[in-house]
Amino acid sequence: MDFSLNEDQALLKDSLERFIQGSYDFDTRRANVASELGYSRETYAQFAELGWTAVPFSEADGGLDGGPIELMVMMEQFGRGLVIEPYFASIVLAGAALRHAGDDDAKARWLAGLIDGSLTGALALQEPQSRFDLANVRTRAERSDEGWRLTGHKAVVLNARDADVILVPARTRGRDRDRDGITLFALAAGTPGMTTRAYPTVDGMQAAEVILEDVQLPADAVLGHEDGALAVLEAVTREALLAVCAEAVGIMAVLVEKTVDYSKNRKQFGLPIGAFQALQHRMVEMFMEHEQTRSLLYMAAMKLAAGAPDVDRALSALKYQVGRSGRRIGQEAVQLHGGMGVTHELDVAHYFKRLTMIDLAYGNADHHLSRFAA
Amino acid sequence: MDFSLNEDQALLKDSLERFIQGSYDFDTRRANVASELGYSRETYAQFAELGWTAVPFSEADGGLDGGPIELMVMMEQFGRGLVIEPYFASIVLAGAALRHAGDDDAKARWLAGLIDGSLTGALALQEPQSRFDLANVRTRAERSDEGWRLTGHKAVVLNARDADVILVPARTRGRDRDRDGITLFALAAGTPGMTTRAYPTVDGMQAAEVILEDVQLPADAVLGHEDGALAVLEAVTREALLAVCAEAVGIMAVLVEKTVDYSKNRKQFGLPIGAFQALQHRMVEMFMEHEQTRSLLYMAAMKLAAGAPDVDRALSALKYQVGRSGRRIGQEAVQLHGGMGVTHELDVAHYFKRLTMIDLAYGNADHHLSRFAA
Amino acid sequence: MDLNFSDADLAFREEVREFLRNEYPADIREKMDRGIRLARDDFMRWQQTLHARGWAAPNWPVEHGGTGWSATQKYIFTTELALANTPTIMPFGLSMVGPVIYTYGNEEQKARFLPDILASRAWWCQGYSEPGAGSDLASLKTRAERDGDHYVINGTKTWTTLGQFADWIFLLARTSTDVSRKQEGISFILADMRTPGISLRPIITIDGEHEVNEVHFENVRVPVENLVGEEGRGWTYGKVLLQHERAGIAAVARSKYRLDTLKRLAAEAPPGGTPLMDDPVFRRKVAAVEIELLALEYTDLRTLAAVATGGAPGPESSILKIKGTEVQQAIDELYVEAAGCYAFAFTPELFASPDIPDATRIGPPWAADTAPHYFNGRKVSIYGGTNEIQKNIIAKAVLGL
Amino acid sequence: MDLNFSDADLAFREEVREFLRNEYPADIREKMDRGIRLARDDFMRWQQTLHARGWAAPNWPVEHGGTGWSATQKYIFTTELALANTPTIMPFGLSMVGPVIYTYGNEEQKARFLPDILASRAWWCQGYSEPGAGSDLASLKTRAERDGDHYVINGTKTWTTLGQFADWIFLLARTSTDVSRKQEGISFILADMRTPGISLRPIITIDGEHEVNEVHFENVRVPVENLVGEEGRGWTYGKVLLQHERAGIAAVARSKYRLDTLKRLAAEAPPGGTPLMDDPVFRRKVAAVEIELLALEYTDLRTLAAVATGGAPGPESSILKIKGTEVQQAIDELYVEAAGCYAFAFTPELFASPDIPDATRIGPPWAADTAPHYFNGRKVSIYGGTNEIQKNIIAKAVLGL
Repeated sequence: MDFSLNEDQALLKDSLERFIQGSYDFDTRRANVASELGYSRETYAQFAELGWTAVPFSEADGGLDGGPIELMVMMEQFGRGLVIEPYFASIVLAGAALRHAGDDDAKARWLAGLIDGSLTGALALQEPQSRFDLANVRTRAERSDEGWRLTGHKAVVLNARDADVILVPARTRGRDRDRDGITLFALAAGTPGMTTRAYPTVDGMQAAEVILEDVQLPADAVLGHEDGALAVLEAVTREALLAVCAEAVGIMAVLVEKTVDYSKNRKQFGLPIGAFQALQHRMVEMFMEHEQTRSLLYMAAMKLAAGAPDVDRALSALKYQVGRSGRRIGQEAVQLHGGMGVTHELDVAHYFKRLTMIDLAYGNADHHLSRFAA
Repeated sequence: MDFSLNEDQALLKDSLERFIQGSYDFDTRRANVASELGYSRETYAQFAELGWTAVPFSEADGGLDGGPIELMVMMEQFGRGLVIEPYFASIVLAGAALRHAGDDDAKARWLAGLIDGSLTGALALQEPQSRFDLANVRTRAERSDEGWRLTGHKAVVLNARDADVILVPARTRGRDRDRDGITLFALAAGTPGMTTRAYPTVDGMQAAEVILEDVQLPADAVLGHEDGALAVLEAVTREALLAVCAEAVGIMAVLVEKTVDYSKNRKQFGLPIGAFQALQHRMVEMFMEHEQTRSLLYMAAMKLAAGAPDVDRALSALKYQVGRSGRRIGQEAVQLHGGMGVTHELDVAHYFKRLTMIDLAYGNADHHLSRFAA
Repeated sequence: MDLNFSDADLAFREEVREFLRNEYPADIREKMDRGIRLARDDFMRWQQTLHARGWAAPNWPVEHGGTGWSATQKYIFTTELALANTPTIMPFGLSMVGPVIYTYGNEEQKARFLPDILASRAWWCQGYSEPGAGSDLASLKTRAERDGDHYVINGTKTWTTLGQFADWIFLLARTSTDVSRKQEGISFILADMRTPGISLRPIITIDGEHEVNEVHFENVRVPVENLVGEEGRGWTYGKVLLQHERAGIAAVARSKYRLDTLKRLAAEAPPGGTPLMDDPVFRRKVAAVEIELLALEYTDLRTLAAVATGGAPGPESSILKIKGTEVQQAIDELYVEAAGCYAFAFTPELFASPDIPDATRIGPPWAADTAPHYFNGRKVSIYGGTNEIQKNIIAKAVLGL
Repeated sequence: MDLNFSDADLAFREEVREFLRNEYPADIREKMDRGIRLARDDFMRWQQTLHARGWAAPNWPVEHGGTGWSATQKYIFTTELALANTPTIMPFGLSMVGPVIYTYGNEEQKARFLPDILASRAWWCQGYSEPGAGSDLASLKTRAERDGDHYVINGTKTWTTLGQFADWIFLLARTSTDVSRKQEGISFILADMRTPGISLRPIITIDGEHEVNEVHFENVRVPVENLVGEEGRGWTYGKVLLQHERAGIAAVARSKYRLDTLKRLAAEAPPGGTPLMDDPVFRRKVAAVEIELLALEYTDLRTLAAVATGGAPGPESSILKIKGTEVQQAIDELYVEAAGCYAFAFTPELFASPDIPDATRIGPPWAADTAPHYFNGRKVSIYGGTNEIQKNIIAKAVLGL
């Protein structure tokens, strides 16, 4: 039983901490969000230079062989910095799909670019009707003379506008919610018939609706096993859950720190508001919620790393806790900051927004409580 | 829209208030609980003298024609006094069953005694497996030469040991959970084949398991319509719900008052604990929970009085709120009283116990939230 | 005890409903129903519609243009307007400065200002809060120094809602520093927003909107006749104003409208999807909020009944503020949850104008505003006296702690 | 980061399990599993069983009879005992007064008292709290006045758990009133419960049980050699004792055992009934508590890891007290809910002795104790420093507020 990082992990953490603290202050982030692209390509290139984009991939694929612990370490820091560069979409989602699908051709075509940061990817996990059900796929892929013809609508796909490759699950067999019969396709940007309607997200990122109208794809656009993509999507989702929860824990830590600090400096009626016991006890609750969530984060990361049989249960426990504690910590942080907490000017508002939205990603608290209870 | 009591109701309230405050202090109640019988027959006789046992019955039946508002007024005061005399079992349950079944013979035989307090009754609403489902009746009544033969087990029947008449729903047709086929029988105390295993309840009352083994009853033991008793049980349960909720609101009011008073007098670290803001805000929450519950109590009482079509929804809203707010107010009252709050010596503990148990009576908060949401 | 309204009250309710059916401008109604942002003119036009009917200021005394309604009628009126999803009536003129002027102003001021307020010809804004003051309103620093027949005002006000639309501002300023309590030496002054030296800095709120402002006063010269009441007594007047602000604070009818609408929307689903209202977990969450709201409705009615029978709403009304805002925020959360993945899309430009068809929106037309609305809605437990301040009030004034 | 125990730790765990399989007395095990009240002898015999194996006092230094275990081993030991549903080890001797004696006592006291404590030959009780003192322990009034080679003790102690079983009491008494802070002038004294002038008054708790007492001291003469450490330094010693009390305070394994048992019981139903565990609403409530407990388990393990790698458990451990008691109380509530109508039956006489067959109980055999257990369990957030005090500690010592 060991909660400490090994040497490499500690170095990785230091590297991110230094970057976030030194080069990613809130004004920088704000400017990146406000830019045409919605993030900084230069910053993202630095992520690649620092090796972070290589971390989750195997050495054989040109990566650094990192696992869930490394992912957690990185994402927590990205949470602390509210990083909006497309690391999550490109590496954690699209990269993981390529890894888990294990398709050598596709890896050969895309992985080097993802790892060196010259390319980015996206993974279209949702459809307008799918809610939290990965198997609810209505996008259809039918065999055609050249290979495949895809028609459908993918919802809120992170980084879809700028991705060089969009990975699209489509139904090749069976009915809307069948677990079998889903196949993963790789669509290069600009594929005829694919259009994106892009928009920023309320938490500062970029997403798009991806509309597929009679998209013609060659036979080799299939990634991994025909009809068997659900297992890949589930494997990716496990990592995505861990990643967003680690990000959430990073955000929680910041919100607790900032609220406590603010309460020490902000005076009302002649006293710092942190001197009022009712507020003290509420900050203690925030502190405890954060610690309890962190405990489950460590547990889930270790279980995912160890390939434990109850990893899905662990991840559901974690995601439920993130939803519940995140809601409380976010709302309390805003409330205790008073009017300033609801302004665009204050960083706290942005941490609150991202923390709120994480609950809705990959199954909210209710969904995961039901999954845990099942 | 009028929340005030009319003159008769105000007089009724005064009469109860005077009695509870003047003649039913906590030591009296404690002595009544500790007595052989578990309550005071003399006190109960006073209830009859004061006319309270007559309130819910029609003038034709020798009553005072009171309705839900009067019931609420009385039960709130019984809550304030933590009254353990069998008013609820005898008048609110058994008396209402006789009223709603509308059976003239049975009324002739029992009502005068219930009203003048010389007799008490009981209503066996539950079975070991029935939980909150009135229609889940496994006790069987089969036709015999003399009339009926009953076999079954009734659970936690209030006042069963001492009741002169026990009203027993039994299945005369259909399967365990059918809504049709339940018939109500009146069993006089001492009916051969009926045994009671009596015990006190954790909240200071008296109950018993009622075991029926080949109980032979004459044909006229049927109360109201054969096979049609569920409507009677539902009508009784509406009044029972209102009654226990009114009792709960009375208890809440006392717990809020007592906690606030205690916090003004109890000193810790040189200050009354009521000076600590964290505790102040928690007492404000208690206060608000009580007020919100009281609002729903008034609403439900008026809807029941008016025969509103959405009365069941209103009662479910109320019972849910009673469960939720009662839990919070009870737990907080104990916590803020510290060690004293968990002693048998302090009245607060007993209010807490009764308030807790009310949640489990006639459907708990979860049950009624589901019913409201349905 | 009786649940029913009197026949007269029911007739009045029908009259209000009739008015709403006939007079609520269709274009404004469409904007409201589709969640399109209202322009300054929309607010004004709606208030002018009410004024045309003589219903602009139910709380004002009859001699100044009030309706003379009973408390029950006012309640019915507010409820029906909310259930018809009419625009919020801007409180700054009609509910805030108006009552101060007719209560403490002189005859010239009444004649000069009240008609324009009543007819919604002038848009007012408030200058109460200051940067850093927060709940401690009386710690204000803005100064108004007497110079001949003018006050010269210097300082900064903040959280000035829709100040960019305003013709006039009312403000509290310090006219004397030689005082024993910080509540003294404060005066209540009216200023034309076009006066040189007044400038606005937009504060962008968490939802990306320009809803509030900082208002800077730099040597702003305001004639002394714009002082309301006595110099130095402004704090007293201001408190009166805050009490008026509290009327209808439970927002029961508006919350009911929003919750009913949510239930309707969540009963729909895109092809191949399941309506969220079919999920028992979500249904129970909605039901729990509905019950809280039902309780609040009857708490509100109990307060109303107390007022109607001659009582005054005491500090207990703080409960209406606390529970009212908790319910509003709980409903906001349900909307976000109902929007699901489409709560992520940030597309305010798609509900900026009625000319943009709903079909261009991302996801269900109502979804895009859910998260911004929730985020911005966190303010309701902060402004108008934070819920913590309300709890302090109950603790002291009701529980005697 | 690694979830696994080392091979050595796993071997140790097997050793503990083996011991429990073989040595946990069958009659006590039966009482525990059936919820029968334990007698004084049951507690003593179980502790003596542990002592026979050398495992009575894992936290004591080896030279006084401790085990020399690592933090991880202690954790495993505590966990396995809880999962086997063994009786609580009475803390008064082994966890409270023992450490004070071996840390601050003189050689005579160590030789005289420690062996009997270690071997559970003597039952100790505590004399800390006083009527009215509550969380403000240092406001104690019991006096110990020097009279020759005796102290004469007068005063009242309260909340003395199972004092009716005790051979000895340790107490804090005021030996000097000439002090600048109320924490000074307090001494730590040991008294034989048979000393004339000591009397007990039972305090019946909310569940109707005789679990705690008031202990009255009326001119109780105690030899001065029963003073531990220096006169007037008792407060310091007492704080050490309270820290020892905090070990294992999260009660994770015990809560796990109780929650697992509940899930098993709630999966059963009487004929014609539905198992409560089939109700999704109840399942989700159980799951929510289970997740809270899981989080607590890992928070506890993180504290353990910090200790194992040389860190000291800081004031953060207050979180273990708060969350641990919240989870215990939440589980208690689930039991009451699971018992349904049979939670009403108050029949303590039916679980007073193993000779009473389960069949005589009212409802499921486990149901009758659920409500009393819940009621009495409200104490866990009150004793050992209320949860409010724990929050004050975190606010000050961790958050720096």
